[in-house]
Amino acid sequence: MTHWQFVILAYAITALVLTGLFARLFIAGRRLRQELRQMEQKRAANRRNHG
Amino acid sequence: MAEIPQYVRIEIEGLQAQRGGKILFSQLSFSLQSGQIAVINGANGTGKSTLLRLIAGLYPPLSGTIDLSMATAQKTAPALENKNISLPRQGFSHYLSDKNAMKPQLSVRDNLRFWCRFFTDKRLGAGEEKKVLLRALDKVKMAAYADLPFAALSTGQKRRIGLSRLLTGARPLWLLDEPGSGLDQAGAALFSQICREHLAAGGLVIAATHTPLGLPADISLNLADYRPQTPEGQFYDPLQAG
Amino acid sequence: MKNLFIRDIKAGIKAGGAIGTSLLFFISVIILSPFALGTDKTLLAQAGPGLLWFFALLAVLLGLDRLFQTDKEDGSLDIILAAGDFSSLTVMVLVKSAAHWVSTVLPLIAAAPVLSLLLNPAWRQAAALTASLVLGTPAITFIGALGAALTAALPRGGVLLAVLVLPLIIPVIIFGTAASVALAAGTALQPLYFLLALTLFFGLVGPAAAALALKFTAE
Amino acid sequence: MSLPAPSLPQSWWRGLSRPQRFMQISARLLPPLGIISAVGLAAGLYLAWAAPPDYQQGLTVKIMFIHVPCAWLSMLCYTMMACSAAGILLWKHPLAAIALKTAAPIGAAFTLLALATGSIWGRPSWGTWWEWGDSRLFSMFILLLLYCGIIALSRAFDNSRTAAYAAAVLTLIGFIDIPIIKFSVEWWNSLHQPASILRKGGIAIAPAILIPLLVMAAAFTMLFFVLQLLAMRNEILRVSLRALQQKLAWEAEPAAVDEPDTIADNGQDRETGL
Repeated sequence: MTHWQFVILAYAITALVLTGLFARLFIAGRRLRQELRQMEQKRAANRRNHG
Repeated sequence: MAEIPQYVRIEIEGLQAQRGGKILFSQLSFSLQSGQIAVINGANGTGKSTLLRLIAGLYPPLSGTIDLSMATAQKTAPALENKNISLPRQGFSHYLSDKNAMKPQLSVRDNLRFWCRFFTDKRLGAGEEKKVLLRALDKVKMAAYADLPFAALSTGQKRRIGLSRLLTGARPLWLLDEPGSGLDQAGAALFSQICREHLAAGGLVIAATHTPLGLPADISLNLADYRPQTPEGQFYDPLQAG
Repeated sequence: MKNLFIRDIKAGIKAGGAIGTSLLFFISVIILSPFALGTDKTLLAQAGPGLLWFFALLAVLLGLDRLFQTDKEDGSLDIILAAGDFSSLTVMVLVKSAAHWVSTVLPLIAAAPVLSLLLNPAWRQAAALTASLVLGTPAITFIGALGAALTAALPRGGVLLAVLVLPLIIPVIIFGTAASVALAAGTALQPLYFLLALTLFFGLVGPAAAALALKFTAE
Repeated sequence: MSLPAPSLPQSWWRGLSRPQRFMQISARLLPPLGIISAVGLAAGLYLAWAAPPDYQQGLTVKIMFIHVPCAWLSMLCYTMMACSAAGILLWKHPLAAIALKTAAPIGAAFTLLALATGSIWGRPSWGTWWEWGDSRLFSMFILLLLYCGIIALSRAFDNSRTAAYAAAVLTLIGFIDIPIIKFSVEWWNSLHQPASILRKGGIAIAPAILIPLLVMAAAFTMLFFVLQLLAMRNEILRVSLRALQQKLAWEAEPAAVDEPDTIADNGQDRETGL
């Protein structure tokens, strides 16, 4: 393995881990917000017909 | 039994508690004076044990205050003097939960001796200590079982030893969680007798129980009345606290 | 508090469980080690102190997760917590750790010289090792007591206890083995003083943090 | 588009304890922070690429530009966690509890990166992937174990209050113990290994190398705060979601709220089962 490949390997691992972490957090955020919105609508619906 | 300071008073103001994300009761206020007994009843899960554990000081309530004060023991009219000494909450109450707090492998005498030394600050002489233990066991009619290992006793007998622990050290406030559980008829009668003597000596009792205690309750509370009515109010949001 | 010490020791001895298992574990693991490492005398002699120290650590941690669990299950922990403020709780944890040390760790230390002779027939090594164990194992018990307090509220806290505590115990292992080697070789006793310092430091910090943990995680 | 300067209310600090306030402020902070860290990373990468190779180690010195920031961040993150642990124990601050719980995985990630890049960097001169001689790498590994302990502990309890307190106590004890671990490992290292070949600190920090290093460090720190804010927002959303589900459950069947008084059971009235 030449020096150049070590550098690439190191930067690749760092990029992979950091973007993976960021993506996981970003997607989780969107999914949670969506689920929250659904829950709110269901609750409003409940309130309407229980009314 | 060592004397209990006269004219002890406990004031509870606006107590609120939660458990597992659900507000159990709020705005709970009552005060209790020497010689009085308060009985807390309510369905399962309404927070009886939680209330007792709060008063015992195991963890802080969401809001509200619990004040203990002891008037100096002048022999004047029971009306309290204004010179109240507020007592530290630690070491002021006995807390009897449904568990009897005894080591199964050790003998009844060893267990009670441990608790006797734990509760009395100044060192009792061997003779004096033996007398206290004997009297405590005698009160629950378990003197004959002193040298048996605790594990060898039946549930009713274990509960009686659990109760006798309260007699090993003088603490004005007794917090009893289901004291009657596991006790038979004779046991329950014994227990009422012990409570009566404690109250007569100027102690206070707060008992959470399903079954009647055989004692006239000065204050009777049902925790269901203190539960917030609207589902909205019942909900405890951990993010808001603090 | 002295009577808490006596009570715990009596309960420990009567139960017989905790002490027996730790001691048996310690002996069996050491006797097994030649099977793993081969019977090359020089290797075993050289690895002796390290092995003994490491297995002593594991044996101590084995018995520690029951430190507060038994009291929690029979209800006496609630009463002790309710009756005590921060300083008396710290003393309580200190006393309980001492009771655990005497009832569980002392038998290990008693067995250590014999086992050390198995691995390395030099008396000097055995004596040095035992001395370092006597000085070092209290630190393990104190840190372990903190771990036990943190996991007392958990039903199966045992494994988590080891995971939490191992990183914190590494300095004790390093200076423990170094001290036993230094003692045997008669070189500078510097690691011995570090080991003593660790034991005293954690003797205070461990119980204080454990008292805090118990008080705050009381349900 | 001109971003309106976020006018923070005067009661900024007191207000912050309310999660909604935090959500608004973090919503305003995230875009600019994100942009700064992206620009910083790009600039850092370019500068790192343009930096001259080191005369002794050749190109692998470029790994330093990510190894050092990662190592620096794993320390910074732990220090921030120790502060939030103090916040939990002293002021019972709910946001501090969330901050501690979410920062642990991020800190662990950076420590893992520091370990990976450190071992890759040492590979050519050590000849092995893991050189016991280098005490810094070993201490970094212990820090990773500590992070995993905190992650495991903060997620082991079902009651969030006890989880926060237990994790806070462990974090503070870890914080006290890190210098002791570092010292004992260094001491042990000097016993077994003559000074390790790879004296990282020893490299003369030429300006051509220092500037990219500082830029990368700043960019990484910004990235850390972006990740931390995102993670905290997610945690708050998760808690609100769980709370909402509970509300829904109660509103759906109001009858179940006051369950009948069951005398049938043998009086064993215990508040369990929650």
